[in-house]
Amino acid sequence: MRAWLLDDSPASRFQAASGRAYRITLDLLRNPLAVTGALIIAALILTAIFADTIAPEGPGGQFLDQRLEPPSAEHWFGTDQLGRDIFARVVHGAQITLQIVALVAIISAPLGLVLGAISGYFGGWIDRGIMGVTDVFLSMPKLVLALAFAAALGPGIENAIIAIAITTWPAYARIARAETLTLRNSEFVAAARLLGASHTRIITRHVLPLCTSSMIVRVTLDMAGIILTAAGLGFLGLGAQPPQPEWGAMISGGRSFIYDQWWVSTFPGFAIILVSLGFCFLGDGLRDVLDPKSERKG
Amino acid sequence: MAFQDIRSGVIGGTAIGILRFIIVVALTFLGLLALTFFIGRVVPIDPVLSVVGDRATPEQYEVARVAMGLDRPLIVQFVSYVADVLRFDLGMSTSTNRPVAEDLARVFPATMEMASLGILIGVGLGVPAGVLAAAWQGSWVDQVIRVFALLGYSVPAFWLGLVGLAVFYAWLGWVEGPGRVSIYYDGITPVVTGLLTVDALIEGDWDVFKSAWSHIILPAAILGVFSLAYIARMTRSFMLDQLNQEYVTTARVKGVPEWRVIWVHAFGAIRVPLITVIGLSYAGLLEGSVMIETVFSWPGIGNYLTTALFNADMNAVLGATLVIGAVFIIINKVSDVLYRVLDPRSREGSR
Amino acid sequence: MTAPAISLENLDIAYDGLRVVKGVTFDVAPDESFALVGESGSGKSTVLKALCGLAPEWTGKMEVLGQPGPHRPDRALAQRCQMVFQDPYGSLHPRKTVDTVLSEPLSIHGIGDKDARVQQVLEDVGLDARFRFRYPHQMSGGQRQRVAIARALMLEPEVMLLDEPTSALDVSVQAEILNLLKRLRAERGLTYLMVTHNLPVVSFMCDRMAVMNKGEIVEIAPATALHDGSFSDPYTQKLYAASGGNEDQ
Amino acid sequence: DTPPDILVVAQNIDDIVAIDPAQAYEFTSGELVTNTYDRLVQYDAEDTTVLAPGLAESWEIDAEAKTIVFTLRDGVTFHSGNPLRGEDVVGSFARVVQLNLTPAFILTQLGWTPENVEEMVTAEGNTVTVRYDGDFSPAFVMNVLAARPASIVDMETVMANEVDGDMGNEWLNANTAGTGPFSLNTFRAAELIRMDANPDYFNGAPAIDGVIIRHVAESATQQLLLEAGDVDIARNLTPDQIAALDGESLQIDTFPQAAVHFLSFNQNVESLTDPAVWEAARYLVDYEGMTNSIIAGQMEVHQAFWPEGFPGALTDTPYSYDPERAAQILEDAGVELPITVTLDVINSAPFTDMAQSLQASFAEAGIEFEILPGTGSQVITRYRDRSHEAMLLYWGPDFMDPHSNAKAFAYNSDNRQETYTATTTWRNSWAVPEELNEMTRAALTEADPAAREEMYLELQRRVQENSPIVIMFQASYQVGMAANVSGYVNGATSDFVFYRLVDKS
Amino acid sequence: MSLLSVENLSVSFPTPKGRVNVVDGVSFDLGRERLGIVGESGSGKSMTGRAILRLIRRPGEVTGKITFEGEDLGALSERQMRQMRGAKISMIMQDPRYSLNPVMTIGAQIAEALRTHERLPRAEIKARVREMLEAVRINDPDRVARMYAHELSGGMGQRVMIAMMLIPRPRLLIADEPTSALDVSVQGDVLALINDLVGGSAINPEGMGLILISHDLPLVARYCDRILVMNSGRVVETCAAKDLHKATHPYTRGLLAAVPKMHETRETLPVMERTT
Ligand SMILES: Nc1ncnc2c1ncn2[C@@H]1O[C@H](COP(=O)(O)OP(=O)(O)OP(=O)(O)O)[C@@H](O)[C@H]1O
Ligand SMILES: Nc1ncnc2c1ncn2[C@@H]1O[C@H](COP(=O)(O)OP(=O)(O)OP(=O)(O)O)[C@@H](O)[C@H]1O
Ligand SMILES: [Mg+2]
Ligand SMILES: [Mg+2]
Repeated sequence: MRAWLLDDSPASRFQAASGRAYRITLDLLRNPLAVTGALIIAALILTAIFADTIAPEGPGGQFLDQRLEPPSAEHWFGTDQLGRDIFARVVHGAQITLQIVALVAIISAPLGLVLGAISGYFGGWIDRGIMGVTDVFLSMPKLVLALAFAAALGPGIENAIIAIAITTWPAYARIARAETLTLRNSEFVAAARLLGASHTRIITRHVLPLCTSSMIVRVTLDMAGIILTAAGLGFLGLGAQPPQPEWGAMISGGRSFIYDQWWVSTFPGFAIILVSLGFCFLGDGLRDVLDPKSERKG
Repeated sequence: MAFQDIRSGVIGGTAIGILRFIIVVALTFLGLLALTFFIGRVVPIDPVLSVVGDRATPEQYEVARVAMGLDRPLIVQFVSYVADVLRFDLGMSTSTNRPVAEDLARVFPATMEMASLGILIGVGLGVPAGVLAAAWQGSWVDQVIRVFALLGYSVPAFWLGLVGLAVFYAWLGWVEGPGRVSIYYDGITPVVTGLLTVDALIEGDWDVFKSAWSHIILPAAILGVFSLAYIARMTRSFMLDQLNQEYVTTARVKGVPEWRVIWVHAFGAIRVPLITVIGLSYAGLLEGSVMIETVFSWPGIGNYLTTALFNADMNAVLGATLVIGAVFIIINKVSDVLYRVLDPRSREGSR
Repeated sequence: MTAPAISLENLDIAYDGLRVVKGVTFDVAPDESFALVGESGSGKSTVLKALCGLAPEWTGKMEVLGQPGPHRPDRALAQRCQMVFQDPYGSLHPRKTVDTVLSEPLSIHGIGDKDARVQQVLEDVGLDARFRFRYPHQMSGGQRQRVAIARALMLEPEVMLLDEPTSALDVSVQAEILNLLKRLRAERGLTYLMVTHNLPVVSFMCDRMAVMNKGEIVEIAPATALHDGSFSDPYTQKLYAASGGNEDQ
Repeated sequence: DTPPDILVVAQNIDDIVAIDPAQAYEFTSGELVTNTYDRLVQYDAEDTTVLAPGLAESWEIDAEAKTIVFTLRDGVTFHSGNPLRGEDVVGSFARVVQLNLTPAFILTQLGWTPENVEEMVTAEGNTVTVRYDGDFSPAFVMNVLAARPASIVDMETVMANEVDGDMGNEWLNANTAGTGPFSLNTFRAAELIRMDANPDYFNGAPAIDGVIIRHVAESATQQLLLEAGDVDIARNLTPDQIAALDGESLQIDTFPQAAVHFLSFNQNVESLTDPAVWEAARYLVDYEGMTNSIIAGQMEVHQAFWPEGFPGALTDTPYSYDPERAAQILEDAGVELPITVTLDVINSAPFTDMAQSLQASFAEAGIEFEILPGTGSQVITRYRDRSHEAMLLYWGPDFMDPHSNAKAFAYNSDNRQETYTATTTWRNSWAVPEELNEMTRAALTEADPAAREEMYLELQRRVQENSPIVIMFQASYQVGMAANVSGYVNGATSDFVFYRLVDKS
Repeated sequence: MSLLSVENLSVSFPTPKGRVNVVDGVSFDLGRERLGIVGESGSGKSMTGRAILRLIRRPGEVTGKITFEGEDLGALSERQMRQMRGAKISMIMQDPRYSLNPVMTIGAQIAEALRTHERLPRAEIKARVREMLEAVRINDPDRVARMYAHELSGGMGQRVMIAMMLIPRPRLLIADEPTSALDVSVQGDVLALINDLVGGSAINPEGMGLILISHDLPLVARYCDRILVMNSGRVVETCAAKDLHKATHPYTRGLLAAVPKMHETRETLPVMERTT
């Protein structure tokens, strides 16, 4: 199997692709930070899937007579101001976090990627136009911008995420554009043009695939900020609605307890830190591995 | 030495280049204006209500609405908005009852002071950390710096602020608490620059300076941690790029000591892109100060912006947004220009 | 004499308004192998690029296989005229297998029977089937250049523009590629316009040569002139001398 | 530490929009006006439940002629040094009516208009004659004249600072021109209020030299400041922070408040119009659970619209948490379940927590709330628009007369969308039965205090039993103070916060 | 005593398939002479040159013994090695565009090479830099000293490189493909210049040893005394330059035959058997 994967002369497309994936995985595994990151993300996904098994009591159950209890054998992370088990809420919050991560990744990265690639590839007034827009977007305070879009879309976590995605794409467009600029004049693009490939084809088949790795890296690195912006929107009433156990909202909700009932905001805080670290580590590791520079040579 | 003849480099040289630059900046500003204006209209908070309160009669409401010009067609409102902004008239803040421009002139220096100190801390620690991490790539130093930098990415700001206050103010007593200066000294220093520490020094008032310093250092340090994370990461990756370059080997072949290879050769080449990074994170700190300012009761633009947001004070929100945006654009463009002026590679060659 | 495969008359080419090729005039006959030599920056590659539409700012007269020259890459022309680039490392997409690279021209032009054609062309350029699913980084420079040539051959063009196809390669690999190119020309009756700065290569590969200096053609001579160095232009003579021309006779 | 003779207060003051008494309409600005201005008659620091002489020494009421004649106190001066004159009273009232800003309605209900106000209020020497138009109980009129917009300003100074005919409005929003125990030294919105003691205050100079109110938005930060001794009073601590305060050097004071907290249902929403739903709702609030936990010390159970501690308040609390009973009521009435509606709530403590508690308890009977937290202005925008469904909010009387709340909770004579009225009834689209409207009007005119009280009790009972408004709690206010602070007075509304008796020794 | 003696030098790098020797047991001696190292790409020429200067960094590993003027380079501390680099042994890199610091003036870079090894007054350093630039036949040394790398043409850049490497007067110069990035017409000039300077000149009266690394056989034959042919990390043949055409090893012969001639008459060029 290993030999099949590492074969220098694969016999099929499938073998070639899996070989590449395998090599990337191997490289990742050699990178302790990346492994840590991947484990954290895996844990997040598993927690989200098995939330009901891990914490069967659910995130909502209120027991006003058991409020603000410190961590104990019964309540590992203590209870919050409504007597809800913080552990259960953190566990169920994983689902929301995963939703945020997935939606932002699905919306903003492709949007930024495509616009950035178009901008960089065509240059000229198209470039100036798109980059003008990104300049404007980038120069707005993120929260205000997200607030406006969330407001326009209506309250709710999904809309908040869409709003965040709308505010994040310009940064990705910048990256994609910078990357495209270096690719635009490359000989393989010239070769493709000579073969009669259309601009669409060149952008989608030749340019975009090479921008994705830096995009993946950047998106993973941004995750922490995205989770926190989502929390900030929730705080302004446009994000997750109570009683959703959204981690950022939980921290905000526990702010006034921080000195006397530290566990209320600390555990969701740790959860955010852990997951962000996981994404950052993975992103860092991916950058080392996916960097086309390191792949181009033998 | 390396930059001895900076002055000889000219941006684009010609008047056309400068004109083009101005047009680009102006268009960006116009876009920013349009976006802020759009935001003001789309937010589901009635700006009139924030002026008249919830118990006003319909007549009072209508009078205020007309007074605020909200009865006119959108496009007319936008045009007059742009015209006003060009005259530095950002309208009246409905929550402070003062011209927004005046408010901003008051709160902006406070944020600038904190952000500037923050960026100094961020640069002072982040750049060496990044350089060291790159020089010792893969070693434990590198790992520690990377993990620390990543932590800086992931910790919620207000959480760090509250914990910082509890530890350094309440528990250890190393710093003074929230606010800009002790109430004893509030308002006694004449405003020259608006930066309290600087003003106190100009005035030669040590007590005020000490109090102000003791107040600013903690929030600035926390801001610094955030910029540090970004700056250290970027420095590291820039340095790694350079250290793999052939000219670094050349320097080693000459027998140049390792510290010189790193700090003079490799670092010399990344100074210019670093300026952009630092500029961007400086602008980022202006924006990122929102949460920190709330925690530290810092009378800055972040605080102003949140208060305005909560009070549906749209003029103030737009004004603050505009100022932050303008700073962003300016920093962006200035670092572009610096890039071109400072980097010998982008200057017109003699070839 | 039949109509020339490539005909240039008073061709000027500019980049952003800056003229880098000035008044170039020459013809390449069908089946001929024509060399363009000159020092770096003299505009050799630019001429090739203009011929396939990659340098849109040109004036003058330009004809490829009887068609007027393009101002942008042209699908119809692509089937008749192809180019091979100098750098085998940069001219292949780093994330695509040989198979993908070679099938792409077929998909673009809607040509079927991909499998057989890819196999055939790999054989033609002397790569065995093991290479079909490799990525560029799994191949040597010479092998990559073969893939690049194979890609150009996929559409079965009549004219090949070769931009220093061997300058990034070792002597031994260069020999293989030169042999390959020579063989292909013989088999398929191709017309070559080849840029190089290596005069011995011209001597091996080409029938005629044009010497460029600073954007202008200073001399057009038969390749046999290399045997005795009978050049009229001083620049050409200098070039000849610098290439060790007078020594190894 | 704080300076010895200055009181330092940590408080969230970012609600202030205006500090001109003719415009001030927020909590914190109310406090500012109270401490810097006086009214003819006022509830004073010594006893906030008794209407005491203010700038008027004495008065005579002629209920028949609808006239009250006030005799002004001698020797009172404004902060500027100008003596108090009858013209200042006339000018101050006229100013409010003519500017016609939000709080103006409090005075204009006396029948004053911009045109007639200078005839309704006249001055002669040191007497001021106040006439009113309408069937009002004189007690009501006196309460109106003790309200915030009836503060007396130094007309000479104010008019000297007039710009563009604004009657000094802009200037008064940055300065004060009153007779009160303190004068404003500095006001920086959302940053700082600094007041200096007025040594010539007619009721005796304050014991301290001044008050500094620092804006501190985070309650956790307020807690730290108080514990570190850097402020003397922290005004916005949460119950849990209060509970955790270290008793040695700190003290906690609790002050009952006039605001009532309620849950209301917009009658535009079909599923919320059934009286069975209203009734069931009354059994679905976990009154005890909440007051013992999330709002302990901040609210008391109170189920009528007029707050306890004021004449005429209904103190019965007939409802308690009983989900089975609620379910039964809904079932008997054949209400289609589940009912799913949004619940608007202001996104700050303790409201979001209360909303979540309501969400949990209402769910037991099949009423599902989807909570929509928002900033205060966001919530009010929707409320005013009547675009909310259920609403969790509170109401504080505009002035201390039961009519202020009766009008808000038991009166709605015109329920059309275009005739906006700032009452809880209109804003919940509740077309109040004509009978209740009648009763409200009658109570307003009743001259006999005992009979009037009885009428208000009846009104409260009706609303308590059958209305889409579930009144749940009455607010109380907890303040954390340094042990050496005494004499801080915090009455039932923000208009009754007094610093003049504070002593720090 | 020879200037440099290399014994059993190996350089290895880790690969997914285990450690691979890219230089494999290379031994040779060098006097004050011009030695050419030729071989195909990847045959380990550059690695040999870098190993001599101890420039191979992790994860690469070097074994074997290198003696320079009787001193064992492997035994030197990093500090002593730095004093050796530049001052005693120098190396010219392939491509001046990448090998010169892009943000330092030419003058500063040359001066640095000198200053690293000798404490001299400013004025004298300036004079030496000027003198050196003149020696590499740069017309306007003062102006060039103020220029940046990107402002130079390839030929000028390579001259600057030579000046920079020769200014501390080393005893051994390693030139790693010094001309492959240059135009044919310039190549000759640069090589002639190196040749002159090595042979002893005003700049370096004692002359020095030269290792010229290239893949261009005819060129090496023209400029060197002795030639070392490398293939896959091993030395396959050593011969005097003038005897190159008499080389016996099939690999060397193969390389020679593969080079096209100016008056080419062969229909195909002979190619070598290769394994991949
Ligand atoms: N895309 C471009 N934009 C602007 N100028 C260009 C561009 N490409 C080439 N040039 C300039 O045009 C001139 C001719 O370039 P060209 O690449 O044709 O030279 P060449 O003869 O092929 O040289 P070489 O042997 O180095 O490949 C050069 O001066 C070069 O700097
Ligand atoms: N860091 C490294 N890791 C692994 N292998 C390496 C590394 N650096 C070089 N090599 C390998 O070492 C071998 C010898 O490289 P070297 O640079 O000495 O070749 P060369 O003879 O100089 O070739 P060229 O003519 O192309 O410069 C090559 O196969 C190369 O792939
Ligand atoms: Mg070229
Ligand atoms: Mg090499």
